[in-house]
Amino acid sequence: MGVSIVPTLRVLKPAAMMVAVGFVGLLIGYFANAAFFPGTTPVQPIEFSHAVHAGDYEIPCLYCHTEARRSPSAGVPSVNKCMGCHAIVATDSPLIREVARYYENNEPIPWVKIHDLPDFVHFPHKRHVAAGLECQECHGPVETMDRVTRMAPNEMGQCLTCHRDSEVEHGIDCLTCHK
Amino acid sequence: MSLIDDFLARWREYRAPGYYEEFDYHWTMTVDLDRCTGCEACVTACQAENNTPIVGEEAIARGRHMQWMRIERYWEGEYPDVKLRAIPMFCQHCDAAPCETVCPVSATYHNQDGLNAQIYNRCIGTRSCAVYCPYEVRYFNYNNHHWDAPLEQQLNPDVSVREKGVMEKCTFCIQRIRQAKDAAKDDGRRRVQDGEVQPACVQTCPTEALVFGDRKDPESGVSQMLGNERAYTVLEELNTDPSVVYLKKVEADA
Amino acid sequence: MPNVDRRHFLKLVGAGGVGAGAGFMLSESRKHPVEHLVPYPVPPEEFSPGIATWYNSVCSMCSAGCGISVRTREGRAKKIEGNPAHPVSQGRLCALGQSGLQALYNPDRIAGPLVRAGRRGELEFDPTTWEESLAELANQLELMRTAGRGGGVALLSGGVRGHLASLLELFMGWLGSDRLLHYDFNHPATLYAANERFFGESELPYYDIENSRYVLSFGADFIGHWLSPVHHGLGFGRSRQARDGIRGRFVQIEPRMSLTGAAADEWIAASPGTEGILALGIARRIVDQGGYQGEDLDAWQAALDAYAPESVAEQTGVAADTVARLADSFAETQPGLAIGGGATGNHSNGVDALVAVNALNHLVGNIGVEGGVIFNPPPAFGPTASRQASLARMLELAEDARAGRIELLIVSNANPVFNLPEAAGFAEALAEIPQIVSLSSFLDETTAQADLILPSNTYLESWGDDTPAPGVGFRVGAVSQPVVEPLYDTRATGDIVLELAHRMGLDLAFPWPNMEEYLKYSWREVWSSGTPDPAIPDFDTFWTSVVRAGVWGDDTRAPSGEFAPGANVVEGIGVAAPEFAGAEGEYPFALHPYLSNALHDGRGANLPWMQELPDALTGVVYGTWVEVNPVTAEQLGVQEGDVVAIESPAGSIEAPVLVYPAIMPGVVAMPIGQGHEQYGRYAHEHGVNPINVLAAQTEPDTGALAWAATRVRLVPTGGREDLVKVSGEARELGREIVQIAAVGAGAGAGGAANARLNSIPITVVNT
Amino acid sequence: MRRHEDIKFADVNNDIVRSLVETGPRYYVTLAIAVLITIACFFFPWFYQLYYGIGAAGMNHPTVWGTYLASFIFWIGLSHSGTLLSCVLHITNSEWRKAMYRSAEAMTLFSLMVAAMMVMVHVGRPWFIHWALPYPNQMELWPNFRSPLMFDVMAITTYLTGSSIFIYMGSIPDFAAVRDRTTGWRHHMYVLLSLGWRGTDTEWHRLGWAYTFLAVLIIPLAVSVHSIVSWDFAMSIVPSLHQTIFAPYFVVGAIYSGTAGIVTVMFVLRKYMNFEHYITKVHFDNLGKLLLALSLIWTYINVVEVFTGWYSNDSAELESLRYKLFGFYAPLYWEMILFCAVAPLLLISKRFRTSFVPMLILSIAINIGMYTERFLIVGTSLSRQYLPDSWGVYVPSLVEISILVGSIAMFCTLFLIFVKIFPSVSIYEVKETLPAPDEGKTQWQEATH
Repeated sequence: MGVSIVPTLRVLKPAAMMVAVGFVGLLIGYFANAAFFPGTTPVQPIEFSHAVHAGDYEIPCLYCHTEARRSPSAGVPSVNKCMGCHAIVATDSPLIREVARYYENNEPIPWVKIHDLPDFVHFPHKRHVAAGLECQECHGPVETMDRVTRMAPNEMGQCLTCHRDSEVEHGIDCLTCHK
Repeated sequence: MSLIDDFLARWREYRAPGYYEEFDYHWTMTVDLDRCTGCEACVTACQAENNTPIVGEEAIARGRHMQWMRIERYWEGEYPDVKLRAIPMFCQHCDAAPCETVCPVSATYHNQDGLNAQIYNRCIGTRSCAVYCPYEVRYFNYNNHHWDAPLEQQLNPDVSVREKGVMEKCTFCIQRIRQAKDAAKDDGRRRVQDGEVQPACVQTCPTEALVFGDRKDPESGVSQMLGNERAYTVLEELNTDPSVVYLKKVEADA
Repeated sequence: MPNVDRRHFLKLVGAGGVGAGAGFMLSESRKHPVEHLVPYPVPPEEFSPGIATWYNSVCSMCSAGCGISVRTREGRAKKIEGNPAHPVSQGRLCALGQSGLQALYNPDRIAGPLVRAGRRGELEFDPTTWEESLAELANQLELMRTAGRGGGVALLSGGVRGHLASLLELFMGWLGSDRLLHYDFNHPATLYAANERFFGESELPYYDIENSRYVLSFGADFIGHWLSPVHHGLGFGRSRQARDGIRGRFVQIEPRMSLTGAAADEWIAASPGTEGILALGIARRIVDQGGYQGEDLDAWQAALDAYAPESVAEQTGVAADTVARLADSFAETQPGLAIGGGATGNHSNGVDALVAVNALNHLVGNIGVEGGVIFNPPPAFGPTASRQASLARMLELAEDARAGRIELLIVSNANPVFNLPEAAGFAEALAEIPQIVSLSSFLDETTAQADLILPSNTYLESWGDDTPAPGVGFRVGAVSQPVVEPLYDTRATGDIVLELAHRMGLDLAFPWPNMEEYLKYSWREVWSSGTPDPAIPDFDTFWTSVVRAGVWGDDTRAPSGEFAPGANVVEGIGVAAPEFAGAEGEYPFALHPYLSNALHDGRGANLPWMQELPDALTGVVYGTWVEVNPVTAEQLGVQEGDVVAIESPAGSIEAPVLVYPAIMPGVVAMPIGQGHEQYGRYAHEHGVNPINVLAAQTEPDTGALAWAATRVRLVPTGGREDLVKVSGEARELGREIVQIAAVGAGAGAGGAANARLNSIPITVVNT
Repeated sequence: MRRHEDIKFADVNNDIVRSLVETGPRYYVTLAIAVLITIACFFFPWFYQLYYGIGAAGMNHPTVWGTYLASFIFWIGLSHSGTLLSCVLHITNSEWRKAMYRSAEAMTLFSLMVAAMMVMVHVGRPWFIHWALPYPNQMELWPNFRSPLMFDVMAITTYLTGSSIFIYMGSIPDFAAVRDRTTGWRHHMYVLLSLGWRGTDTEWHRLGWAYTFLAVLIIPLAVSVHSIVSWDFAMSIVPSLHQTIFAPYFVVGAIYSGTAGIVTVMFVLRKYMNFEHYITKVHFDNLGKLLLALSLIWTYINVVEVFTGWYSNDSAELESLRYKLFGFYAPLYWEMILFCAVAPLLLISKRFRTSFVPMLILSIAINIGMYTERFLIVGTSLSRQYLPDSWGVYVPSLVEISILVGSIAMFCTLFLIFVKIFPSVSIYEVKETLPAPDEGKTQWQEATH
């Protein structure tokens, strides 16, 4: 008995250690999930390689993603477009045969969306392409990726930083992006 | 030191009336009450354009209608000398808006185009803006709204569908303004020309009672209307400085 | 750590594990759900995701025939607006027209052909295939046709015009049946008859409200649902404030203030059914004051002799000096316009009353002049004869059915079970028809009685064309194109008819594979009828440009010149006192039904936007009410929300009272539109249908339903039903919310501004 | 039964430690009931409301604020007398404060906590409530410092912090006293709570200094808190809310309901914690006088409000006034006048002031009246604003009523836990009022006899 705090601390130590270990566990769990199951590199229905198309063959992004130039949404090429080249090129490849199968069945390819903005955001690709932005500034070096991965979180801070730095007119007005 | 200077500069800017020394555009709408018949075509146009929910009979009975645009009706006199006076009422986009000062998270604010902006995904739902608004034109999402399939296929992809707990109101069809600005840029112009943008209600009004445009352009249709001697604003005594200007109804001495 | 024992170690491991698990889940919960990007396998031409495409078409929500532009995104219709190039709507559209989207995307649409499984009206249907059902139906029709029993087929449709009407006419002609009827509750049959009699014109004239300075309307709610409300709205606005120094004056004469009455400068309550007498009172005053100087002045004086101010005042309840004032100002203010319709036309003396209104126009010289009545040219195309069915014709059909003369009834987007009074006995007559086929998109009251349902596309999924009636003073044709792919396994009405014809082996008579081809074939004629334009070298160019523009026609009104009615017409002028079903002593109130602002004749009741559109004058949604004058309410001892029984000689319904300040004390009014028993989740179980208490009273000349000629009594039931309203207090309390200016203030300044704003750029793209 | 002056120093320690350590089944049953009601009536409905949306409550257009906000003001108001009164009485050296201030301060703390919960319940998206706090972020997004609601966040946080420190600091010597008389986990807890208090002169000196300093600091803070709460309303332009009298009105109302709340709590403590000889008629008498004074000021302000509306000759103000006095909510208004303006006049009688049960009934009545007042501020004014077409009526839903009941239970739960952890009557300050072992009568006794 007495004023000393030491005995109390001794009693509390095991509980404190449990809390500490639990917290460390929480951090590990949180970041382990992000590191090992990031969800930023989903498996696509067809193993399309941007590294081959945009990297090796240097096909410009806007050749396939034409809509980015004139529409708010960049769009993914139709199967029709794929077959535009692959009716002649690499027709033997098993992947291309798969594409051809979609084409023959008149079925769309269900690509998995990687860069997904919330529904309350208005992001016109058109304006950004017109402003001379490289696709890579938001999408990362896609031309080096076999399987595309999301490099940046595409969150509000990223938008604002760029809009501030490049002095977009009224670029930080909420209504510029929020709908 | 520069930090303090910066702070003071921002503070002054913040305190300036309407936050802006000068608006870029000053979107304004005029409503000619002598033309308005109260037919409510604008109400449906707004509902179709802005994904305003269908709330159901029970919700309306509980006072939870959501149409951003409503027609207020006031009877004057008794039978047989009775008159009905209708007035469309929607967000007045006040330059000195009471709602803007009260929102603790700045989900509603004034932007450089003279618009009273409402950022749905910033809103935390204190509903104080609705209390402060003397025009009662702010509508709260008391619950998530549902569209029976396939009605949801009609929803306008340019406008968010608001979730429960969020305040919403007329935006002067910001999506159309945005689109017009975009089109102007495509044409290599910086400014939107008069008549290039019309909110859904203005577009559809069968009696052409509504006119929308930029007040800063002295040649614009809306500027001409503002010069009309019948122009007045509703609840002028509150000094909210609305961007919606009404033109008095003309009544003959029948 | 020396002092960690085993037990404690396990605890620590446990804590760490729980923490890690929680962290993992926390991270998981922050991930976005997987979304897919699904491109078209082969994209349609000119399609671009994220960019809207506009298609021009024609509105079919009412019979006005407004041109529309439909905004689509990614193959879905998003918004309907008026087609700026179309002379009727000029870019504008009413509330009902805009909610056509909800007819398209209605959750209660019939998704495919159905065949009746249970007993009639039990709503038990089995799905079937088009192939099977069409084959069977065609077979049956062909058998009847070859056996000479084609006359046993009746085809009852809603208001159709243009080439679809021609096609139906052709089809029924080949079947050998003359039982092709179009039934539209709101069809102004008496107006047609009155114009035929007075002007000798079979088409409705163009009422030039826009350029008029004085509009005297007898019961015509022309901003509500009379004829062409959007176009009248444009005219109203421009007449009011688009001309420098000139402001059109509007006077509305009706027993219950309608939307138009509320917008008018002056609302005058005349006893129901006496509007025509009032018109003649005004006419007499004009003639007496020397306002008419025609050669047949004597004939007019003789015809109007009976309409002295005092007797008119006594019959109509409008003071004699008011009659004089109206007459004088109407005669003075040129150009002016007198129009009549609505309850005035649908009374026992409807045609006579409308003739009297026409006479007013003639007396002050407002016929064939700008700002007056302008005759329309005949429509550019369409059926050879009008098949609009009056109540009398429908009663005849019912009689035929009871007598077993009808073997097969095809109903196409008409709902007579709802829109005819119960007293007409149409529902019972249907039971006598061996087979009923419905081509409706919705399970309405009539379709519920069908044996076979072949659901048709909505107008937004179909090809069609239209000639607006009334026209706008010059020829107009409009093409309606599908703006989206059909949502369900449904087919366009025209395609169904063509398919039936083909299956019946009538390929030679119907050589067109589908409605689109039929239209193209028919429009060749339209093309060759026009003046050759070097910019349009061939038909395909013409067709493409018409489809893109959505409209074709002239753009100037030809002056129609002098007009004089025949002597026998003048002689025959006179309006009898109205006759009501029900004696005044027993049934003290005249029932004034009117088309609901949002729901029209009930067709809008399945559109949730329309159900939630507050009534323009009362702010009520989702319900039926009965409007009574405040004094009447006090006498009856009822307040708003008290349920009363509305009893007429033909039946009884119950509805809550709404005390309405602008209705005559001897009149009660009820909106039509609610009271559906079927018609989908939004329509049914809201309100009552006042058509059900109407007596099957007809206007003698036309046989049209005189829906304003029934008397009722109100019996308080003691029940309560609070009206669902969006409005609070309807008095301003001196707060100057709606401010008032004197006549002459700030007139006309906005005209130029509006004219400029009328043209917004719209990308019109062909399919 | 012992009389106050018979109590020995040792008795004080014993009595109060006993109140902490000896816990009968009655306590547990009460606590269990309170916890259950809190869960059933507060948390369940709230979770339902989180799932469904604020629509679970009865609010509508135009009455977008309802009982949650009324409850918020009510609890903030109730918080007022505790710490504020304690501070004022401390500075003015009122001896009678000493037996009751601890529980009064606890009341402040807990009602502030419940008030904060009411904010969570009130907002549409409480999961984003942190956006109302100023924290640096990449977006450079800040809350709106012009908003009275923002002032509220600041004021309440400050008040809550201040009050917590104040009650804690005042309790340190008592924790030490209890620490020295308890064993087991309680001992360890009090070791931590007492921060090594030894009772040296320096410590007492510093405590006294800091305590007075805080007391002086908290008085303006407390006044400002309810002034700011009133600005939530007064800074709007809603007719009948946009009034300069609102700040004093709210402050007086707050102290009024808070004082009444203290009376209720005193009664309960006295009865159920066996503190009869610490909390005496003197306390009730003094509190009664205070209540009477407050009720008169409150009534005065209400009359002023009526005249402000009447003299405005403005349609909107007049209608608000008419509606409040004779409209749909009029029965509530007159109930409020009866409970808060008329009934307290009984306090003129000393006999009434010194009778425990009547004082309890009156104090509860006053708080019912004051809750009604808050409800009426929200309900009557919002449903009758400028545009008559938008008038409406608001009736609370079952969820709202349940959450109100639950919030009271939550307050009780917190208080029940408090009385077992904190010495609910200040040991050392009560001792100051007793005759020192060798000295004669104290000031206290002079005052009471």
